[in-house]
Amino acid sequence: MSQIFHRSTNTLSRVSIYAAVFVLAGLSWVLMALDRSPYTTRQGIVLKQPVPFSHEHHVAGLGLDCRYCHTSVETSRFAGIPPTATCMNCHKLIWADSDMLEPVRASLRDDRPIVWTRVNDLPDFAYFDHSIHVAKGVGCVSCHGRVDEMPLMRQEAPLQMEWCLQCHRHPETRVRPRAEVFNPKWETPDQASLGPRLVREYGIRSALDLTSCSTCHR
Amino acid sequence: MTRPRTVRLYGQMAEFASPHDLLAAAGAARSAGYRRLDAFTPFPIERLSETLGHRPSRVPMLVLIGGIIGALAGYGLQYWVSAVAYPLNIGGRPYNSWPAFIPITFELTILIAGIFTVFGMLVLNGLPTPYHPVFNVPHFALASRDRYFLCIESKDPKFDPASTRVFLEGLSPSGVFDVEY
Amino acid sequence: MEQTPGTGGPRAADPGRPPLIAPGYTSATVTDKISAVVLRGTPRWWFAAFGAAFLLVMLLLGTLGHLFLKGVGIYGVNIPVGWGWDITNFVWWIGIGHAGTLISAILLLLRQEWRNSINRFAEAMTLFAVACASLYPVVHLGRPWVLYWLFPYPSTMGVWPQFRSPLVWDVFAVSTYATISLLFWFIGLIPDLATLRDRAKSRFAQIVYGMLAMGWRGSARHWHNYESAYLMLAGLATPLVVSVHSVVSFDFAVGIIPGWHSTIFPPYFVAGAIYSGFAMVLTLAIPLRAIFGLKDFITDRHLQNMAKVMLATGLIVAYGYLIEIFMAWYGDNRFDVYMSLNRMFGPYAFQFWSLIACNVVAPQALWIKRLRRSPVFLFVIAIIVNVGMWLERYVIIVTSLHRDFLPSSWGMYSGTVWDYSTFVGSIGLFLALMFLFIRFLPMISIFEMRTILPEARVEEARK
Amino acid sequence: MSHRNDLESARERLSRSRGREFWRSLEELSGDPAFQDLLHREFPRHASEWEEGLDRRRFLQLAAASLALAGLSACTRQPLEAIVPYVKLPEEIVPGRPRFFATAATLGGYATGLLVESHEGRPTKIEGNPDHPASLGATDVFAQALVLGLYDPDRSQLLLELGEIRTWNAFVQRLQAALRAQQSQGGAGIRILTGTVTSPTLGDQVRSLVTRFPKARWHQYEASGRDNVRLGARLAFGESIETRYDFSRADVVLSLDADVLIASPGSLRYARDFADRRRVRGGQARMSRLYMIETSPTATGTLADHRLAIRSVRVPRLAVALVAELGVGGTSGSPERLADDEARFISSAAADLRGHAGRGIVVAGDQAPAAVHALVHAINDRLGNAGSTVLHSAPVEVEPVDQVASIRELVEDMRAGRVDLLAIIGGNPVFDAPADLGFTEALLKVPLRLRLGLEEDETSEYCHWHIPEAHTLETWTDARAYDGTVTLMQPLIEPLYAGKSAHELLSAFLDDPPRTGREILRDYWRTTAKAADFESFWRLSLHDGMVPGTALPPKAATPEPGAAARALAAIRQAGATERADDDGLLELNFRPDPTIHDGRFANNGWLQELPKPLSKMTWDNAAYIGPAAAGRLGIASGDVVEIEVEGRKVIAPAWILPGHPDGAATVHFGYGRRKCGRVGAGIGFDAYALRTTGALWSHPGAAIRRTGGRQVLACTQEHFSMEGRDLVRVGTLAAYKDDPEFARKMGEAPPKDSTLYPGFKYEGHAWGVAIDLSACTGCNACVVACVAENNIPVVGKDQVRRGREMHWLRIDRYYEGGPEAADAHHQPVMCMQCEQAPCEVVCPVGATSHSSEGLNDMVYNRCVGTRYCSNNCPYKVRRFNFLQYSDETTPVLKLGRNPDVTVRSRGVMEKCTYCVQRINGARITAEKEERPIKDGEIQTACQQACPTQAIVFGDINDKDSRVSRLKAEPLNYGLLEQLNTRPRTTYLAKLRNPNPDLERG
Repeated sequence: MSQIFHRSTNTLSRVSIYAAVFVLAGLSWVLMALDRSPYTTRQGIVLKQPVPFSHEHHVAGLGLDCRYCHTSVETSRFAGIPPTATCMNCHKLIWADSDMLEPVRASLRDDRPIVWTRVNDLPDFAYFDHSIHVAKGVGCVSCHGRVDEMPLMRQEAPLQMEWCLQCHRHPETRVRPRAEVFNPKWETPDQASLGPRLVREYGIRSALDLTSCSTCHR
Repeated sequence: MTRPRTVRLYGQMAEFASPHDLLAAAGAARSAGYRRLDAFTPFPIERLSETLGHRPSRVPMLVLIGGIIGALAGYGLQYWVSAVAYPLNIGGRPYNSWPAFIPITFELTILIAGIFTVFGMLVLNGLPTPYHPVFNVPHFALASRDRYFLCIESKDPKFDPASTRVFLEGLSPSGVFDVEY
Repeated sequence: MEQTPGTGGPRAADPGRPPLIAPGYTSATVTDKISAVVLRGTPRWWFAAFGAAFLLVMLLLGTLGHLFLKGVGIYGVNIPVGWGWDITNFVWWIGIGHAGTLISAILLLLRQEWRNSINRFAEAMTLFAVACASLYPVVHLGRPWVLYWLFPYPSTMGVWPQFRSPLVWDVFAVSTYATISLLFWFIGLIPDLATLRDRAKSRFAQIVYGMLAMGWRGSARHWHNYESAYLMLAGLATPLVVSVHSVVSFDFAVGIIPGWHSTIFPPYFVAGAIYSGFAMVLTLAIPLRAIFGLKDFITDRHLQNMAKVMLATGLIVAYGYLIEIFMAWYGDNRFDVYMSLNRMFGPYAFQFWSLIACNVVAPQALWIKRLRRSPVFLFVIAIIVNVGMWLERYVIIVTSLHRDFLPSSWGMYSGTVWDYSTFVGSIGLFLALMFLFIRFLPMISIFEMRTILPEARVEEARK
Repeated sequence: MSHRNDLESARERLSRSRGREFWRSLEELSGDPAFQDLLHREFPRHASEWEEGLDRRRFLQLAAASLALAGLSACTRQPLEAIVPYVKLPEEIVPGRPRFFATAATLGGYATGLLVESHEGRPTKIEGNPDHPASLGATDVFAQALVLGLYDPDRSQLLLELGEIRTWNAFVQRLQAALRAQQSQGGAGIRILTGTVTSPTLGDQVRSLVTRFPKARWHQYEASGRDNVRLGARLAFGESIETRYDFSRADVVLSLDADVLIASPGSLRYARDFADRRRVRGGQARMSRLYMIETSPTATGTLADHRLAIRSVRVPRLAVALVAELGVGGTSGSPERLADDEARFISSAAADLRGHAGRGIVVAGDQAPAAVHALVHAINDRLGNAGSTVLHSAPVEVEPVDQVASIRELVEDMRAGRVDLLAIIGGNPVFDAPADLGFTEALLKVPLRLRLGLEEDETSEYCHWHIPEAHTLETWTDARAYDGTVTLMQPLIEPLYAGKSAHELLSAFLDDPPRTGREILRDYWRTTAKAADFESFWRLSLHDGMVPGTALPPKAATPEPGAAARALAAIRQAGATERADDDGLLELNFRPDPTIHDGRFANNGWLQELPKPLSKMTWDNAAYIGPAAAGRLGIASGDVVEIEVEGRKVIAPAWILPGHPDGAATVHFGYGRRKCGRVGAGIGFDAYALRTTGALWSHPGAAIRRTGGRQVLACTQEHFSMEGRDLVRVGTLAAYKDDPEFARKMGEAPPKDSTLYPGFKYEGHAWGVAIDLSACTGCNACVVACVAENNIPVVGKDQVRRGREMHWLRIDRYYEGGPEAADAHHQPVMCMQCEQAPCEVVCPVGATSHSSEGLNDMVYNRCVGTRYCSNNCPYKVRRFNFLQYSDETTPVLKLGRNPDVTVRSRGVMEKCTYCVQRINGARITAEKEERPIKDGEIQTACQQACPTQAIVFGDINDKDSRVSRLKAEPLNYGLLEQLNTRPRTTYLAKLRNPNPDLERG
């Protein structure tokens, strides 16, 4: 009998078996990472919008309160996107001739809404209610990030369920005084004692309640 | 196949026509003081391994280790998922519904133990080894048919190409071959 | 190890019985004869047979395409009968898949040497049957593309499988079973692959078989570890094979539906699985040994032994049927009594009585020695038992569901043409895999056949 | 192709604005030419009728659907979505929060007050107006299904002249030209045909029309009309009198073939009052008693304590016997020959009525002859019921007429060529006019035929002009309820297809330029209401859904002397021509269909798929016969029969209905629509083809023959026996008094502590439901309410036939007793929210699990579709999307969906979760207001719709909640509680109050 294989095949075959194990493990890791990557979540990605609206300028620069535009954030599940008329309250006087704002003026003129691209987009089967989160002391920045530092709006959080669960399991790590909900700059050195106190004070439900499926899905 | 000839031998090999002859030869080689011995047969032959002085197999130990890992991983996974990671009230059953966790614990025990068995066997046998010096012996193809081979490796302290060959030929084999690297 | 049962432990043939291998064979002739089936050219009929099976596989693929486009509603399932042909076929195939491991493992541990000539293709049959079976849990899903949710992996949702569900047990049991069976089959093949490597003439075959043999050289050290591993694996596979069909039976027994919720299910399902598995082995072995002239290796004694196993397991199954009815009456549970009566006299009475005829009545003929010795008769009985075991699962699933607790929600079930085509297609898949197997791999374990040859009786010789 | 491009762009625009953030104003959307275009050109799918075979279009749809589904899975990217704000935010709208508006729905002219839920301008759900006397918060099936009618993609969308598209202005010009021609002859050629009118404004407009054209005529015709009621009142009182009933004061009720609790004006209120009078609570054991004499089994009949099933020809006879028994006014003559059971029934009922004089009600059905009504008036007067439980008032209708005479006159005029211009407003006379009139043929003689209709139907086909009618929810109008209360009905949405109301059409006759509906209504009420401050009157009336003080005051009305005698004479005369019983013919009864009424709802998938209350049949009508007659004729359910009446023949499937009297059959009219939308066209058979002016409700001699054919009928419940299981527990009031715990003893409930596992504790709220089986009428309102609230798809007849209907809430119907005298029981069954739910344990992915408040949550987006949960559900309340049932391609249907509930796609299981969206909504509101949720604050959709308040939802941890108090009743039991599933939904056993005298017999 003569040799069928070259002697290098010994090493090759063993290495390839080990490699297969590592490749499989690596592939699973890549899949998991991809699933959580900004490619999937659009986290941190600036989407194209009809008007390059700057939250940084309006919030940090001009000091507008969130609720000036997002009027229904305290009363409705939906925070509200300002109608064109709200924009034009100021922009009929300021930057009234800017090319950048032409879509806004056109909207009012033609009575056609501005079609924005949604930035923070939950799937349709997840029922999120802004008003209750605001009422329970969840700050805007807890989910939306420092919009006052965003020249162009982007999604701050991954918005995946495991992310939501972090807070629903441990609300005390995120809650803030109601007065500070709309303050993007608020910080406390003492969340550890403040959190549990606010959870009690605001009657925030237990993790068992907050992780029941029908809390968000129906 | 045209390969540069090497000077060193892997060992020397004697071919026998029956398992009885092989067993006898193996016993003789062992008595003669040879320690680096191996035999090649078309089917497993009882006592051959002991005759050659091989150690008992370590496969059973690997199976035990695999089984313990499987059982712990199986129950641990279920406990962690159901009682720690995301405890849910499923039909009023407790989070740690241990009777319901037995089947999977059992299956994982078997699975991991089985995988350890097979891969442990392969590793202990040094497989895969597609290239091996013994294949250089043309007659060796019959080791998977009806011929029985005894090989004394050159690593054996007693090995000497001339005297070993003489020793092997004295066992009345049907042939003795040099096994080249 | 002092005593190594099974493969390595050749023992005297019982003088009172016919031999397990025809006289006159040697290690060389056994090797040449079995490997010749693989290494010789492809017979013309093989192309025809494989082609036919392949067409059925295409039918299966077409059906699955239609299924994925339209939804599981193309099948006959409804409310209340949420499972129908799909799960019936699943359990049927899984049951068939029990013979291989049983023969390989349990008979090995019980030192039944007659297994050596049938274990290889029985194991292959197991694998292919499990492959066909595992098709059904996928296709019966409403959303098969999220099948992976049944496996534990760290999802972005933070949710996991629900481990109290028998379906998750199924996932683990069936995938463990498939893995262990595959490993068992593969390590059984390694020495034979080496034989083929050494016998093959073409370079291509040498390389392929050579790579698969992984450099097996039949060294004493190899055999030593190998036998140990084989035995260990047999020891692991034996409880596994019992657990798998027990777990499958939990799909029903854990349910609260009358006709499902029964503690007798695990043993009765395991017996049924062995029953149907042996029926399928016979169904395959009888034609195969005729076609390939292997009657010297798969002798009439093999067939008789299998017939006896069938008779025994058939009786256990019959006991199961009986005890179900008895418990319904003895337990005096209104729902169970109705269920039993409904099975016997309700709209599915025909299926029920057919199943009794196939599974209980027909095999009683196996008490008769003359019939046991007739391969043709055994083949017919095996086919009948295959049909009967399919009907058994159908009756358990459909008759229990179609009339459960509230008469208001009672309904009827019947399969659709898509149910039929999936089933026929899966048989095609099974046959196609089987044809590939017998063409490219030794269908009888060569090295294990060598061990039962007279020349392997080392010990006797020494004495 | 440019139109293809338009379509694409419109579709794209729609798809961008889909989902919960779809809130661009609809008025704008509907005015968008591309949208109009899309609606006209693209013929969207409605009910998912699944044909075998796969064409390219379907293939692509499916491929798209499965891609969309793939989007639900976790590891796929979501597509980008647009978000479209308003240009100017309407002041009162808070985006994302629903608003409620009061309006009303009418059926046969009579109004029921409604509150309509609206999301960003889209009405999505109908609820009853709790303040409205005809509703008290409840609704019937037709009102619930209005939303689907509004968004029906098959509705008429174009103004057509002979099939050509025209503008409204062109129509007005053409009309006014025709009117100018009529001016000289005083409008002698003008005819207006409407249904029954109670709208004061419309009445005023018609009167104005007659003032302007003195010779013009107004005709009214309603296929399911109340001529006998009107004629009976006139026969008794000599004038038109409206009669209504006060069941809250009635101890004994005798119904002569009247489905009074389900299908009559005011029936919602009647059912509520009736049920209130029969609630046995806290040991207070008093119930009224209902005697029912009926022909075709009705839901009211299923509530009866005593039910007598007889042919309708016997009804007058029994009325006569009753009169004799009670000795009402000068009724003498030979006593009626009655069968034994009839005689016993009548004498017991009479004794009971006499014993509860002034606290009884005798009521006759719409189909009972006028003479019976007259006798009933005499009886109620004699017993002192009139003025106490039976209230008379001025008529609710604007002009009560004999409608059959009215339409006959119209046909005669048309045939004689006296009609130049006919405006058919609503109705569908070509389809539903009596067959012997030859309406269609006569219609063709009219030179100008105008038609205002919701759909392009059979009548439109024969008219020159078809004007799309605005839907009830798009219309400014008014209507009166059964007691006369006026509702100013306001639109919830601008007409989607530029439809016009009857007011606007009549305004085109009268005004130049025509006024809008709102102007017409305001102008009328400005003059009528005489309010000091009209604007506040207007706002208050709209807000409350009622015009204060418009209920008609009860007035004393005494039957004319001799009225009873005249009625008796009429009955005797009719009896003289009665046919012999033994000629092998059957009496054929005509009834409106219980779910699609007279055919007007034929294109409404919700109503088509709604099981008929007794037969549980969907998507079809049938010839119902009793078991005895069926046995004699050798007919089985599903056999195709030929029914012949006076040479007129129809082919119909037969259905055997327990409780149907021997010697009679019933057919329901409304089916067999030739021209309507895709849902209703061509299904069922047309019973109008047999219905003639002489036999509107019943024909004594119909031949029914088997043809040998079979027809597959889609029935949601095929077994009606309880198989001896303790599912519906029934007992008598006497048994209850004997042992209040009797119901509990009928079954076995395992003790709470017999478990290996420690149970979960529910410390906050623990939601539960109690269902009072005594109160359930089987009216189906809860079922449609559930469909509307929870976006439950319509699956079509074929899928129902395969056992795949999707209703989360079903009403099980069981029969007890013999085949002819069968007692029917209704049992609403929805998810029981078992604390030890068998379904949850078997789900491999945890798609169904318990919430901390004990709800059996179902997470659609987690479901992989094994159906194991359904298999393991002992109540079989889970529903599976075997195919893509939700229509995700028809844009207009998306508008009607509840944005708070996920629209399920194929391959997922779904079920009732006690309207968890409402629970969450109420909780969020309460938590924001930092207060606990009040008992009764959350109402499930089924509970809200229920006319008899049979369903009560609440917190069982709150000992004072209504549901806790009900569950503490001794009648409370759990369905299949022996399985130890610990259902959160429990039932109160059904109590009946039979007359001991009759019971003994």
